[in-house]
Amino acid sequence: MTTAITANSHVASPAIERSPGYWKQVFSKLLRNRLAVAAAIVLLILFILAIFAPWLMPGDPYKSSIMTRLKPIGTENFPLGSDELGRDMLSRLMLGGRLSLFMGITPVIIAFAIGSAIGIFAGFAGGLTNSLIMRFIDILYAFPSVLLAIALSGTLGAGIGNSLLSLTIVFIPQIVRVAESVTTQVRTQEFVEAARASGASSYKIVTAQILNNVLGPIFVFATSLISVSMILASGLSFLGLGVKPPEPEWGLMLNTLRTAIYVQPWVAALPGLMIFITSISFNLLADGLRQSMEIKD
Amino acid sequence: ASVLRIAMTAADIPRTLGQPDQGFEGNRFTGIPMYDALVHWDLSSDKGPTPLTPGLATEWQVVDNDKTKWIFKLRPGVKFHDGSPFNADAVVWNVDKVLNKEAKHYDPSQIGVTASRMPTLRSARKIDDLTIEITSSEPDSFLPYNLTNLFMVSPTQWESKYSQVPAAVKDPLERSKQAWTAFASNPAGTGPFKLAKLVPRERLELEKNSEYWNPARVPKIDKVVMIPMPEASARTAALLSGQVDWIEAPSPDALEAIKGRGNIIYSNAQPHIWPWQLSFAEGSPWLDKRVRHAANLCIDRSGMKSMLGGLMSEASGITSKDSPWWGNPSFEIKYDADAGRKLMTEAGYSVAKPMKVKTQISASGSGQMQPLPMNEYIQQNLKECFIDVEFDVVEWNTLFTSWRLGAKDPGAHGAHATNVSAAAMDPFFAMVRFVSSKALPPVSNNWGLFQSAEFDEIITAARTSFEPEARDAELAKLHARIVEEAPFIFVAHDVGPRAMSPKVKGVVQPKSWFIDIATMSME
Amino acid sequence: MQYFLRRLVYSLPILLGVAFLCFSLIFIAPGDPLVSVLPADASEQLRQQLIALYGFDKPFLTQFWSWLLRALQGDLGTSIATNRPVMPEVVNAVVNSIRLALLATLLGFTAGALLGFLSGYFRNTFIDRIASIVSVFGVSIPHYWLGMVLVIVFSVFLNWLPATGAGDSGSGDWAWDWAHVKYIILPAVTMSVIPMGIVARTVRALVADILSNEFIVGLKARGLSLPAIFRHVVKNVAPTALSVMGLQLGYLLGGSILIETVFSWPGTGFLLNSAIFQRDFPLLQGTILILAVFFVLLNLVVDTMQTFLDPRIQRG
Amino acid sequence: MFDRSPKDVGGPAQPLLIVKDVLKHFPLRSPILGRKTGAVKAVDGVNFEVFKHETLGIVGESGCGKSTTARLLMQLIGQDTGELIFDGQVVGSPRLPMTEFRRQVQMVFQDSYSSLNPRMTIEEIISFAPIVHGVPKYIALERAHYLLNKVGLDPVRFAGRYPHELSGGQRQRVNIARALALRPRLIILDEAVSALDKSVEAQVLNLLSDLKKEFNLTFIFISHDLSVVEYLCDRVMVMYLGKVAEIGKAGTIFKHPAHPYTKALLSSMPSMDPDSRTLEPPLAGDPPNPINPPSGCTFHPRCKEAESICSVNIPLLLGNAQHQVACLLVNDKVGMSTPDASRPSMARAK
Amino acid sequence: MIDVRDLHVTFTRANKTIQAVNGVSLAVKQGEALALIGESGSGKSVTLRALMRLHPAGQTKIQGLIEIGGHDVLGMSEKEVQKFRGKQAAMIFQEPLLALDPVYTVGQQIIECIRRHKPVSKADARQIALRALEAVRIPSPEKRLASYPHEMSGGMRQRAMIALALCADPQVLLADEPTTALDATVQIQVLILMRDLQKKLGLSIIFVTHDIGAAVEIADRVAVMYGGRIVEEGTIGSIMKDARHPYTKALLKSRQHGMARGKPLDVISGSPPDLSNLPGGCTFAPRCAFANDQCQSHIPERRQVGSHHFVSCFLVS
Ligand SMILES: Nc1ncnc2c1ncn2[C@@H]1O[C@H](COP(=O)(O)OP(=O)(O)OP(=O)(O)O)[C@@H](O)[C@H]1O
Ligand SMILES: Nc1ncnc2c1ncn2[C@@H]1O[C@H](COP(=O)(O)OP(=O)(O)OP(=O)(O)O)[C@@H](O)[C@H]1O
Ligand SMILES: [Mg+2]
Ligand SMILES: [Mg+2]
Repeated sequence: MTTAITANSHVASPAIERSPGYWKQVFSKLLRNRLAVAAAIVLLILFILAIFAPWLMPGDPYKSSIMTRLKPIGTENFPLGSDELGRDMLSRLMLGGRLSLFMGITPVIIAFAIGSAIGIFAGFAGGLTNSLIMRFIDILYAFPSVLLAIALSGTLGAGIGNSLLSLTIVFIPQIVRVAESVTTQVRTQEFVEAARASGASSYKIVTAQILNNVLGPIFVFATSLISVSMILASGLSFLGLGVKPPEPEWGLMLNTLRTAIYVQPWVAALPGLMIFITSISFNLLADGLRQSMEIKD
Repeated sequence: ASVLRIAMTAADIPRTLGQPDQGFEGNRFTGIPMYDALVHWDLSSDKGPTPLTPGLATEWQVVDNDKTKWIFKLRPGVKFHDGSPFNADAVVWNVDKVLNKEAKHYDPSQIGVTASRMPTLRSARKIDDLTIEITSSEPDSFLPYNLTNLFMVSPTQWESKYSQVPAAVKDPLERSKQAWTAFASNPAGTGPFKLAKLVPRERLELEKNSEYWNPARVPKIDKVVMIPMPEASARTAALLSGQVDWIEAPSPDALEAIKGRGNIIYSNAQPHIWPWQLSFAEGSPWLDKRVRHAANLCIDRSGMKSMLGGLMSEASGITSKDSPWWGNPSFEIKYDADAGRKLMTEAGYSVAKPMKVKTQISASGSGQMQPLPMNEYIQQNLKECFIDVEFDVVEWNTLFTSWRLGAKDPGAHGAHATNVSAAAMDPFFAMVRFVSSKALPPVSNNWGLFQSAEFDEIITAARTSFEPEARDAELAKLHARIVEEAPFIFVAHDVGPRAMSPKVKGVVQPKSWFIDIATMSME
Repeated sequence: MQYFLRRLVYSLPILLGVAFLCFSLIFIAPGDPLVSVLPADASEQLRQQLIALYGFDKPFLTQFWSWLLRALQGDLGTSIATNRPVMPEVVNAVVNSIRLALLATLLGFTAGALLGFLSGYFRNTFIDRIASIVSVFGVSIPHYWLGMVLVIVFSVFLNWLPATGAGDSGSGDWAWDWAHVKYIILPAVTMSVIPMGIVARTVRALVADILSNEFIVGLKARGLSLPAIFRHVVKNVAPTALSVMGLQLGYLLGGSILIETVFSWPGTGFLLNSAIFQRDFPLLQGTILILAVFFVLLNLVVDTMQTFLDPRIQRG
Repeated sequence: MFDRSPKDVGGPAQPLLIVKDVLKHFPLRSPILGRKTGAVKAVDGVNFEVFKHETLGIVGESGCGKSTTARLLMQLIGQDTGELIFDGQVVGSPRLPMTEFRRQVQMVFQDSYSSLNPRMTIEEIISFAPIVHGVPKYIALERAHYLLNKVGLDPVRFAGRYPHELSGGQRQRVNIARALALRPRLIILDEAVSALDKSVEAQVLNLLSDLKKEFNLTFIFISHDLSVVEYLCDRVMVMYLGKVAEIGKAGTIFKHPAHPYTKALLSSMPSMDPDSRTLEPPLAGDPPNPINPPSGCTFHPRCKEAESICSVNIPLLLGNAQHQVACLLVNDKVGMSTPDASRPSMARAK
Repeated sequence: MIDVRDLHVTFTRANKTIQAVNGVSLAVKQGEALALIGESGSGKSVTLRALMRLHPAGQTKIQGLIEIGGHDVLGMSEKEVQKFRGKQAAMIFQEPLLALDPVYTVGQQIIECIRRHKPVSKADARQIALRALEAVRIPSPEKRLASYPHEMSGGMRQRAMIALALCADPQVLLADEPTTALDATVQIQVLILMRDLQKKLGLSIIFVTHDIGAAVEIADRVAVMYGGRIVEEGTIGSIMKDARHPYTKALLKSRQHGMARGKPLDVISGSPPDLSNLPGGCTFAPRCAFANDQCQSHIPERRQVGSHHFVSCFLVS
């Protein structure tokens, strides 16, 4: 280049004004969504209660006593009543939250990691590779999700590990599909062409240009799956395919309390209510996130 | 027309081809109503232990010089539902269906539920039209009890099904299988009820057999509908919403609500034991007798009883103390957790070093009472005595099947105990099959592989005593030893709770596992 | 129709894959598949005989192939637990399930579309809030729990509707009369909650999207009345909304196991439940296969319908 | 790094880029089994040269293959046949590997919005390419700020912003800055100003002229706005349905167009004089379908001067270095006499 | 035919008020074509839509007087407005693909519109639709009636759009950049078509455009908008030859005629006004090279500077 440039001529310029990043904006918009914030707070409380359950629990969630069977809500020492074996409901619900939340969230996280990797790869590769991957995914997708989850854990046998495995398998194709379609969409945008025109390798293009555009939508989709996952995981336990007794888990508690519904309908309804509250909170949060991500850009 | 609708605890209709599955609930609902055996239980009274009574055989006797042979006189003039006569040929045919592998109608799918209930039965031979000779593998005074479980189906009906199997099916095994399938949906027995309609998994409709041979048991109810409803809460809801007239095993928590609607709860002590059957396989922690005693001492049975709304009786052995087989054991089964913990400490366990065991249980099932809460309750109790229990929850049929396969079978999933509740009405079912070395799996239900020469001797003595008093004395000795050796955790006896609408009349709930629908009526 | 057939050909590999997966289930399952048939005193000879009968001695692919061939002829084998042929049972269950799922879908679709239209049309207003919250309820509620609650209220306390089953005399002679319909109401309402939520959300987004299109301004500029514009919106929304509904029908058909268990509805879910717990693999494979095939075909129909309804999709 | 400017290899007489027989057909596949059912003849055998330091304009109706040509020149898509010779070296040969070629040719896209990654700040966008090519990050950022300044955006205010916070004109400046970041010799501007308001367009055009002078650039300027092309370009190439219809000095093309299509195109420009409005449309109908183009001269169905031979023979692009035309009537009926629509035209510049 | 006085349009959105149109007055006679030009965001489309009350009622405030064909548009009830739209005044849009319902055929949409405004049978409506397509010179109109918008080319679609707008014989046609999205060769065809139709039907047209070239082809008069106000208005001839407002002059200069090769183009510095925070005086003052104090603080009155030539600028004498 003929024009000599003094390298420092512009570096000296004062601090560059920086716009808040995309995620910061999303976050601040999310904070203004009252429903989403409320849902987030509820979830936070649930998480705290669940994680610190061993220290926060008022009673022993495993200690049964015939004298205290099926006490109503508000009984002394049993703020939320007691279950069919006289165990403290509050403690069991708190401890049960651990497993329920764990079983609801873990499959989505694993499926998110695996599914978006596959989906982004397929979307970016395009062509035959894409076709092969997506046709295979179509096969898994041909099973309604609940059916697949139940069939898999039914076949593998009851247990937490098997439930997690089958739920993960159920969610992977769904996430792959979303990831693939977003990636395909982004891939055909001109800024990707521009990046290619600059001679960047595929790896560089994916990591630097595509990921930051596709992870958001995939993430939102995954968030909305958590609620499905919660309901499904509890459903598996409810059927006797998930957590085994006496471990407290909301779905399982709901199942074992089914017959108590004639004696203490409110107590028996509690585990279901907990599943409901958690899943609706996740849904509201996911909705809020989706809305917040619709930042006009 | 009067209709009686029953909600069963089974998940499916018990098989209708003669030898029902689904445990004794199968016998109760598709065995006894539709079929007759050579020997029957007398279910007409709710007082005292249920005795045997002649069924399709009018009398029987062991052959004096060869105690492995019995002569049975058959009831004349009995007809199957298809109109064909019941006779000695039919009995031989019915014995062959489960014992003669050469017979064309031999059905492997039925022997599983049959062989274990009559392990000594070997063959039947026709003497004349109304007399047969039955051979057992060894002298066995319990045989008449066992024969209550062999239901007679019509060979003619089966043959006609067989001939209708499409010619395209060549394989004889496959032809026989298809014939049995066809027979199951259109069977013929001699019982007080005939099958009217079968919707698999949904409902079984029986209609009355007005030509039944026993006038006392000619049904007064025109139609009986049986609906499988494994969920206790579903059964309760069905009764409360008037969908059925009778539910088996109502959930204890719902008893007040059920009674509150004017329904009646029937219960009566049953010859039944709800135990944990312990494994004596290599490596089982239960091999130590102190531990077995400790576990028996740690169960708070009265607490459990109140948990079940009173619908159980506390077990102090396999039989109750008023039974002729009680025998005054020296080890008393009661709740004494301190004594239990002491034994555990002696055996080397403590809070810090608990004993870990795995127990195979079911979530529901015929006679299983309320398996989940009861087992969780036991789990709690045992935890106090340094025993950590892990459950392997399997479906009832699976549990039942693996019960025959023994503790070492892969089907046991490595469990150290199994929780199959059992009818205990005859000596074989009550005791022998659990502790005899001849009953080791896969022959019968000595799941825990318990073996003792002493026990085998007592058993042989009992088996070969064809005089009732002498036999009972031997059996009492056996029972006392069983309690002392404690191959079980003895927990509860079922009281067979069932709830019925007040419209069902003439209900007699005997001290039995079974109940006679034929003598009931509907208002 | 030609399009449908061509798509059908395209789906064959997927169907093959589906069948393969269904068949493989038995091999990922731990334990002996014969466990529930082998009698306690089975001799080794009988065991061999049964193994040969079930074909478990042949190589995996051979087994799969002969299973597939028989399945294509409508023979899904015999249930291990009940010895009954699988096919009629599955067909019967599918019919029952379709009945329930169809009604639930219709209920859910009607309610969901209504809610969706309301909230899409009155976007960001009070009505939208309410309708959206109702639809979030729909997708968040554990339906098996809702089913239990409904049974308590309507069967046990009010005694209005039966709690379980599919008719006074079973599902075999189903008719759309009150004697039967009263059995289907509770399960259908419970089940309809899922498609209701999903349809409401889809329709809301669609309606809002359509309303923000410039052609709506165009329609207004042509002087069309509100109902006429509404008709345009409906026709634009319909292809997607109907395809969502079709997919939901498929999901409900296969995913109704929890609800069918709660209500003892003799459908596929109920069947699957017993198949799973009895480890009855022929039944399990057969049921899943039929459901998955049904789902694939339903997808096809939905796609075809959508291409038919939406002129923008090329029917090439 | 700043001084590693690509050297001029061939000298001033060597065209910077020679496009030889480049052809690109997009296959149309049936959605079912991916069978090929036809092809879009987007670029159907084009030949032209781009001289050093000139601005070559490419004009033509929508869908005539302008963008496809640009993407081919940029090697974003590979041609089916033909080759590119950049400063005397075959593109993709060992002497001019693809990465090196890409460094010397850059592109500015029409849609200023979708050509900027919405999740990256302006400085990240501009410094991306240099960093890819191994420039240390801080130097790349410095250079990005320098270039922002060059395109008239204050780096202090704009470097840290995101694309959606900029106006269309500003975004297009960023695009230009990004294209400059690798110090290319050739910049392809595909409708780079079409989406802008007239007043903003003027600003960007001025900027382009300045930058061209300052950085010794060569431009390929694609547009359908003839007046802008006339203002900016030294030479103009007219495309019709994937082929070159006419190419020559801007003055010649605008003052003495030879091809009937060029004439029609020029007279389609609004007159700008209320007293002499256009009375007759110079050209009837829409451009035909590139999937199934007309036989012979693809323009003949819309051509007012067409003769019978035009529907049979494919015209060759003929003429002198200053001016070439592909018209049978102009070139005394010299053409390919065996028209075969599926075969690439063998038209070739002399 | 069209009489607009002191039109103000204000949008309220998320606590922000956007004053998109600030006192526009316009008059268009029968058979006259007025071109509305100005840069992006100057309020052209908003003005046009306000004439038909097409803005969402909730977030929009329209003040002033709008009279079209003798009807007081702002005073009508919702029902009356619906009758009025399409019948009295019709509108065509920039991107016909977006402005036509994609799932109805062109024929269905035209027939629907005809039957909305005329009591005719379906078959008759079809005939009318056919004639309308013929009138806009669509080849094989019979076939086109059954086509969906996406099956037609851009030029064809815009013709169909015009046919649709004219199907109920309105007197007034409001066109919002109808040729911007078209190729030059097609644009000129459409412009000529519109001009012919206007002559034939005696339409009053307001033609919004960026492109002065297009305005020259079609308009009798030109109104130049800036920042929601009309800054200059006159016959096309007087504006082209004798523009007075600094903005109009700059606009024309940055245009083709001023483009001499090799010379830098004149540009208007600065950026368009922020409509949610308008300057106190002339909206163009911040970008105007000649602005004085008065320009910054007062809004210039509209003044006549020639026959049919009005300017709003303090600097024009
Ligand atoms: N990836 C592709 N696959 C299939 N067809 C394509 C592809 N890219 C372009 N085409 C087709 O090739 C033809 C030429 O397209 P191109 O974008 O080069 O035209 P253009 O001259 O740039 O038009 P415009 O002025 O509208 O931008 C068009 O018919 C287009 O539809
Ligand atoms: N519904 C609305 N709500 C809020 N602001 C609006 C709305 N419609 C238009 N505006 C704003 O009003 C201003 C004028 O817009 P208008 O569409 O009239 O401009 P225009 O002159 O037509 O521009 P263009 O040439 O780009 O079409 C713009 O700043 C726009 O953002
Ligand atoms: Mg292009
Ligand atoms: Mg506009």
